[in-house]
Amino acid sequence: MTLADHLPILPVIIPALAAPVILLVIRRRPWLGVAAALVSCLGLLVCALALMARVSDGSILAYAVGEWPAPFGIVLVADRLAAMMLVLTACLGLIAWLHAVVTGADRKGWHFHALFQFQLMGLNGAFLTGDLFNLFVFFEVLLIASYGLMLHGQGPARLKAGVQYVVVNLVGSSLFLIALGMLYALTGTLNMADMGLRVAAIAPGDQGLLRIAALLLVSVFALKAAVAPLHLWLVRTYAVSAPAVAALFAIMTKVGVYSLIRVVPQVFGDSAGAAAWVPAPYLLPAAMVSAVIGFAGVFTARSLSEQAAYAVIGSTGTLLIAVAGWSADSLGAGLYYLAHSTFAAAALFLVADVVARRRGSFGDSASPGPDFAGRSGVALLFMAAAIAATGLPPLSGFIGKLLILKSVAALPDWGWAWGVILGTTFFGVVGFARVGSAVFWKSAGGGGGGGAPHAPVSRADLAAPIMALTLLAALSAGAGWASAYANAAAVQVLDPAQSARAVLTQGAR
Amino acid sequence: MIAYALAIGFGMLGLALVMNLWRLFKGPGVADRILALDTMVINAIGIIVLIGIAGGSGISFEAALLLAMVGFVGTVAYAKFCLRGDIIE
Amino acid sequence: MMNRIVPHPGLSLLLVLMWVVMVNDLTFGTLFLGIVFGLAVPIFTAPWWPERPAVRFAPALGYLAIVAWDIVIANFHVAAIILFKPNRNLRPAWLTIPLELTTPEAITVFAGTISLTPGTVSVDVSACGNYLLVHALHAPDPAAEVAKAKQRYEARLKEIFR
Amino acid sequence: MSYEFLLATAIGVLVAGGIFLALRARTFQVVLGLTLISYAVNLFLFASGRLVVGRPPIWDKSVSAYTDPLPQALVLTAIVITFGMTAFVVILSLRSFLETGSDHVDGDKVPCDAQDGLADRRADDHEDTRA
Amino acid sequence: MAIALTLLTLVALPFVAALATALLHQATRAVHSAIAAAASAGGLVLLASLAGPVIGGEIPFATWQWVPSLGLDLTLMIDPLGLMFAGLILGIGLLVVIFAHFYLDADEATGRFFASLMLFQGAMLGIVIAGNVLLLLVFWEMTSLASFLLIGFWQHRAEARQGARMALAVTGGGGLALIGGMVLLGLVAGSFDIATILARGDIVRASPLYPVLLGLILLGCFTKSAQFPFHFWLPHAMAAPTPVSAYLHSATMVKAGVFLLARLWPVLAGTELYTGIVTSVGLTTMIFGALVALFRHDLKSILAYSTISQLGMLVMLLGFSLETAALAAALHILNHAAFKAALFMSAGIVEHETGTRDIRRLGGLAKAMPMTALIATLAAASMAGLPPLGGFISKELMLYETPKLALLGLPWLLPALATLGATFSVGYSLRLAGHLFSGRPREAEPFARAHDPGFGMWAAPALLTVLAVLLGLIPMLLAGPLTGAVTAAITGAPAPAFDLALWHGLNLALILSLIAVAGGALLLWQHKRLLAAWERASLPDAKRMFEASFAFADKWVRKATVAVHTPSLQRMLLASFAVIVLLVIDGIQAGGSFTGTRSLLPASPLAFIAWALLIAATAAVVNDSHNRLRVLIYISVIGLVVSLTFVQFSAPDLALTQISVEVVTILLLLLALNLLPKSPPLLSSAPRKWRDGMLAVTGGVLVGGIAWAMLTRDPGPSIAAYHLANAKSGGGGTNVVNVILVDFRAFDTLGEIIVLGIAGLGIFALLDSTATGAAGARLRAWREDMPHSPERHPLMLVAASRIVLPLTLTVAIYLFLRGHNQPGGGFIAALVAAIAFLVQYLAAGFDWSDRRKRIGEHQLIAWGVLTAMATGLGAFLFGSSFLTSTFGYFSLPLIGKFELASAMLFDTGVFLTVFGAVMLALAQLSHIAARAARAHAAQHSEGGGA
Amino acid sequence: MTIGVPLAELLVSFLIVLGAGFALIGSWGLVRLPSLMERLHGPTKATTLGLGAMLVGSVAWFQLVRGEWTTHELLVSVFLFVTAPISANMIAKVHLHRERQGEPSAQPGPAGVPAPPPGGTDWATHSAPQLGSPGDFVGD
Ligand code: NA
Ligand code: NA
Repeated sequence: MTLADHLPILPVIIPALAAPVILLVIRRRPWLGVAAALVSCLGLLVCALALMARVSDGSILAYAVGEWPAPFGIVLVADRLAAMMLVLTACLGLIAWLHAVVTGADRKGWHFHALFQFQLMGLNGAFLTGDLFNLFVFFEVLLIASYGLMLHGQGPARLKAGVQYVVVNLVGSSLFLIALGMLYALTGTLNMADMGLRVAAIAPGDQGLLRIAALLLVSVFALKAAVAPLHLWLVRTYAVSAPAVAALFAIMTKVGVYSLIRVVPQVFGDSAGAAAWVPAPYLLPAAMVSAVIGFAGVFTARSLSEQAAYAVIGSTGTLLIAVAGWSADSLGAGLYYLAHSTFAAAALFLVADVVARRRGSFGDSASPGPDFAGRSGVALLFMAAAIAATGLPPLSGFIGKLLILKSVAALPDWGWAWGVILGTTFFGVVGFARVGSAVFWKSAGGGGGGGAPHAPVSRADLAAPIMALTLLAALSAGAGWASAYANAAAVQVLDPAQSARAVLTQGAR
Repeated sequence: MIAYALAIGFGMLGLALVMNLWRLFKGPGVADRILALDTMVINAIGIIVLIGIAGGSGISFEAALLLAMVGFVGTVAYAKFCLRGDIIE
Repeated sequence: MMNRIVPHPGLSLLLVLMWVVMVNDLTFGTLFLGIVFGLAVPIFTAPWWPERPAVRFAPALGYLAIVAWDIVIANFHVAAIILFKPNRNLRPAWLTIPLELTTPEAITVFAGTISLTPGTVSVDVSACGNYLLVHALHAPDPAAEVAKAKQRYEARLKEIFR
Repeated sequence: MSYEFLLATAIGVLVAGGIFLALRARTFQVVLGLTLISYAVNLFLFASGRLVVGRPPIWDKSVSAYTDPLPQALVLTAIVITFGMTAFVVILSLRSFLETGSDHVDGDKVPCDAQDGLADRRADDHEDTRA
Repeated sequence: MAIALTLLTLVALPFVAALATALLHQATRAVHSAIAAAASAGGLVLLASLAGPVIGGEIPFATWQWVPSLGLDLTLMIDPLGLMFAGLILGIGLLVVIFAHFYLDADEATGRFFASLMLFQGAMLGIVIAGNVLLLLVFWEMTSLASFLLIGFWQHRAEARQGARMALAVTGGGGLALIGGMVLLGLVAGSFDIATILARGDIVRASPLYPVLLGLILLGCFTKSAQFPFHFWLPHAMAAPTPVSAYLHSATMVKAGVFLLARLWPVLAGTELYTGIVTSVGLTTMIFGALVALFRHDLKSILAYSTISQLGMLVMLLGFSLETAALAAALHILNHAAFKAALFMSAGIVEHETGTRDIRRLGGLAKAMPMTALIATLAAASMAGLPPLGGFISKELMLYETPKLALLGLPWLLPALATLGATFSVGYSLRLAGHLFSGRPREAEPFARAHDPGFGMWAAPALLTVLAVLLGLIPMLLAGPLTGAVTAAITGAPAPAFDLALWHGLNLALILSLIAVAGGALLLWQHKRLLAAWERASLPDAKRMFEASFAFADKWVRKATVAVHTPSLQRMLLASFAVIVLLVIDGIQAGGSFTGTRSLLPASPLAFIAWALLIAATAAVVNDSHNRLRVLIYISVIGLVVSLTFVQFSAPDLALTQISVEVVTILLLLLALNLLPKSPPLLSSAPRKWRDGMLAVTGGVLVGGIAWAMLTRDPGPSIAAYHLANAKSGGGGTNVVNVILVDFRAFDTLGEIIVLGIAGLGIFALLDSTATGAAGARLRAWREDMPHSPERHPLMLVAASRIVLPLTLTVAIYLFLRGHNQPGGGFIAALVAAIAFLVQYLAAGFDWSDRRKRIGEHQLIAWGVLTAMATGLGAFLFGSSFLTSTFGYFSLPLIGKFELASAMLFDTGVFLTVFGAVMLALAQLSHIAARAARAHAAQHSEGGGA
Repeated sequence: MTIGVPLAELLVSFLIVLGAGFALIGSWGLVRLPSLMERLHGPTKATTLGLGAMLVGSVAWFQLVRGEWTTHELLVSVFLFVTAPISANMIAKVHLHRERQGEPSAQPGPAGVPAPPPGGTDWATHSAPQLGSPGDFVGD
């Protein structure tokens, strides 16, 4: 095997090596730790892009860890969808990391860089694995790392929110295990592709159990994705996290969505009897409620970060409206929107931080504050981020929403879906306009009302949000390629037989 | 014959466990409860030993050994907590 | 030098023995590994046992035999008390044993022996370390109990820990 | 009465107790609830291999039947992970209490605070006494 | 290719200019306006190069793929309709730029202004030359955004911010409806290409979705074109600088709706539904706007309502679905653009020179500023529809069309109402011009300042007025070919024969026109009385209603959002548990059997006792959850029973793990408990307890039932058979569980130890900061809650711990080494080793014990992960995949045969990480308590000394 | 040494019943004895021999009945012998401490309250070990 053959596992290995190395060097030579983190982030990006290039022809790479044949060992599966998620993670990781370093957030507590690398490792592992229990393990890796990151820098708000975040996720993990136990008891396998084949043979007497297991598993993913009414944990958690961390967390809810997209067609597809397309009756209503709740939150939020947190819920809802169609078109639209909404949410959190850092005690609250240097520029960034988050042209959110609208038109409930998507966009427009005009316009000349003088802030912190927005612009300009890729990924995901062939033959090498 | 002995042994240990539980709930002092738990662990070790004999394998020996160690640590920790609050000073 | 390599010879011996017993077979390989760990582990843990109590092995073996015998006998004794003696006939008592032993290890072994043997439990040491508080389950004559403990165990321990 | 029945009911009772405690207002109770739930979950996962007596998955030439080893490996992993998570949540609760002066799950102040070992005294009070 | 490049350049120029002005925002006003003017002029030149062929019937067209899967292509095309609009956008845009250069102060943020203006121009241009529906939408929404920036340009003014937000809300919101309508249109027509769609009008109109898409599209058009009842944003958009108003409300923003109606005419028009809605909305708006304009006093407000009215007229004309009406509309678009832009600029001049826009304060300005008066009066006359101006011709055409449609079945109604609207128009136009320029000055101050501005400022409106005049004098020459071509483009059919002239003989239209003029004069004569009546009527204020409804929505949505999202863990968990329970109940309904067919194992009495122990202990935990020490003891009982369960059911490794994890957990909880408050718990209310209890019991019954169902079924074929068969031969170990952990599924284990390592690091990070801040203060104020024994290190415990450490470590080594073949392994060994050291900490204290260790826990974790990783990576060297294991049997003299497996190295990594993490967590936790105690002691002694 | 299987079984059976019997007696003592100090005697002693007998029974069973040479069970006893006195000591200390604090749940038993040691000092539980005394040997 050459190094290229190891490509599917490198996104896990690189951060898993970087983290302990950072741990060892960072006390003595902090710069070396930072350098190691940078090398890892860049390496991940290169690997992810290389992987994407490898799989963009439609091939599916199966990597049997330990050379144990599938389904007996653990197989990593790199297909278009996985590669896409890896690229997203790598880009987002680089941006969030850069912001943390530039703003000094990484020095507010212990082990930021190690936790960050472990977080990336968990994410990448979750996106790559073809094994359900291994997915659980990587969920836990990314969760525990996220606990650490979320609490990084601490303070009462984070600690309070942290307790809730951790406890809710512990309950989620318990559910995951119960579902796993049932699925193993019923199918005798843990490999997703294999399980997808075995569910077809489940006896009629076991159908109830199968459906329960499937529903439990799906609800775990829904909890991670913050789908209403399982979304209650998200707002406080994201709003209080360090902005760089919150930006990275933009991908965290997507892990839940990804798992749903990965597992449902593969395991609970047409042949799954009572568990066939198991989230079907619930996903669309829940997604619509999430979208409404999220953008209603955006509409009334009282601070930029709160707004960003609600936007995450809303965009996940929108995305799941597309996913709920389970057609190649709608899933493709959803995947494109997924990529978009990840960067859009990150951009919002980062811009909120840029604002907060300049307004002293006024923070990012939606109230008039002191004027600050470079306000127009920051306002422009905010506007761009808000445009992206609401889905207005010319940024990719608009294209994503058009794709979703077009694709869900085939659903029986398309009218509701359209109403929700367009209506929530309206909420978003109004909400962002109001907050933006309060923060950036009302302060102008109005003399912020006795805001404490604040030290000038280096403009270097604009880099990360600009990077995020640039990616959004690229996603818009390259929407043709991106949406074609997303569609191809969707087609591939919806063809579990192809994946099963690849995993169970190639992985069995 | 051993089967009968084992049945009697299991029965006695089971009864012992019930008595321990009674003391555990009854107290009255916290020392009584710690003592009851400590005794329960000892009886559990007995059960493991008998399971080993019954199953004809020494596979559960480590469990017994570990339980012996761990029961001690637990008892000491509980006691230290009652004495000092801070179990590691 | 020897102290550095074998900080606690008795401990090393115990560990070798323990290894062989634990691994449950007596081949040369086992013994070899046992000796390796019997030497290595005490070196590794030496910082946590800075004292170097000198122990004489020959008297120790005799002591172990006596204690083992006492434990067996006394267990029946205590069992009888638990089973047959009503609470009202029970004569529990506190014994204060003046200590001649001075090292903590020796005091501990003494107190441990008392706890392991029938009807007595070592409860506490005085703040200055020269008295041992013992509780006896049934001691109509406390002074006799004290004397018995001192001559049967403490005297021998003084020989062992010198 | 079968072992299966005993195990299933025990799991049910642990889950019920766990849910009830997890819904309480104080962090320690919630931690207890999670602990109960994780016992139940570990047993549940273990039960996915069904119950087998006296056939441990230690390979031997002379033995032909074993219990299913895979759930055991999964439970082992789950126990370890649960332990890490429990440790984290315990310390997080403690840390949150130390920071906010409240062990309410939402970090809200509770009136009984002052009676506790940790009095809710403000830092500047302390500075005064030292000066 | 040249055409494509031209089109692309045409649409790109304004955006480039916007970017340039934004980047050069620190340059001078002259630079900014020069860039903008150059872009507009350049665009005009390009457009002019295309004008001839377009009017001649060519349609320059270019397309690039953008998002093929969506059907969104970058298609640009210029037909006569687009040409006319593009000309207006660029031409009036150029004039507005020139005007703005003089209008704006040099110290204003002209960079931002022109950037926004150019952005707007580009978006507008995009709308009119887009050849793809979706592309049109992109530009459409961009105009809303750009106008938001323009209207809110004077950010410090509240009315500017409100006006901007309102415009965005209404036009942006309408735009969303339009998105829906247009996507639907594309889907129905089967293409998003405008040319294709236009050819498929029959299909669209026959579709059952036609009413829906029509409604949505009209919503978009009406909001953008300020049709009643969505008109209210427009007057408030007057908070913008006047050049912006001139631009937005003459030729661009509001005309976008009209443009789209015209653009989609062949597809949408002609049905009864269309005609009914569009005509009546247009008519209503026309009359309503004109009526309100009659009674406004603010110059720009009058113009705003007149715009509303004029747009109503255009919409009404398009609603007729008649080719001749389309012709009238096309001509009036030109006329309106000319006179309205001129009027806005004149208003700007008046405001600029007099400092006020209130016509009640102004009068007789003709003397002070004759040039402005001339320009404005002529433009107003055109607006009034007086001959010989352009407005007259288009109004005549409009009136001529009205009898062709019977409103409510009454053939006379439409002409009558249209005449009424025209009457009002005459009224407000005359009032505007007359009030401003004739008569006496009403107030001295504004008048005293007034004088004509420099040429630069009046040049633009003058040019427009000349245009308005010429459109009346030589309409056929100036606008004939264009209007004809535009009409053809609108209707998609050859234009009807027409003649544009002032005099068409005495016809109904002329009579109606005369009535309107006479009526207008009458209105003016009676204006005072009418105004009094109007003011008494106190019509509802749309803006206030809009704001009130927004405030209302905000208040309640906020309330609901806050109520739902109160950060309450109890609620989060309740929701989660409830959802799960409901889902499980759903799953149960899928059927199947409850109890399986597996033959069950009869339980021994001892098992029953253990079961009872567990249940009793669980009940005690729940019942006694406030008595923390007791609860831990009960938990220990549960752990004990669970361990015994594992022993009984052939899971020795699990038993070992459970036993050792249990004690470490208890130590951890005890450490934490010491610092947690021990006060009585908050008692839940009885209903709440019942609710939670019911949910808990339901959850318990369901999970227990599932467990039962699972346990009573026979397992099918499992992948574990492979593990059992290959553990020894392929993995080199006989403990199959361990081989699974370190070989078959080593990747899981790698993740698992990393979880533990991260937990350790996270805990360290959490606790490291406890000495400072609120936590530090609280710890410093810490006092014992119960009297403690003064003895810190009990003698016997310490002495025993010294021997327990080596003994236990040896056991750990043993468990580690045999793990591959017998119960044990790195994880269990690590826990045992950790317990060994924890006994030291327990007995001899943290400081004493910790001082003696030689390697930090952080390093242990790091080296552990690295060791495990290195084992996995080692396989790369042999060309194998990550974590591929190898093993071999070796023999040495004396020692005999032994096995070495790479999996054992991996297990070493497991050992190091787990040991490091456990020690890190516990040591760190004990440490803060020690610090707290020490701080407490220090404080105590100080207090005693004082 | 070869013993007939029935005799070996008899021995093993005896050891099992003896051990379990001692365990039961110890727990019975825990239930019936009047106060903690007396209860302490039951389990910590009876169970040591109880377990000892069962472990020896296990050794004997593997040795005599199955012919397998095992010793490792004895280690359990070694651990118990080292740790049981410490456990008892610590529990007794808890009782002593609570009793001194006047805790209602820790009443003095029939033997009353222990007298302080001669020499005007107190037991270590009530009074920290003096510097330089054996009780102070930990070092910090
Ligand atoms: Na401590
Ligand atoms: Na400590």
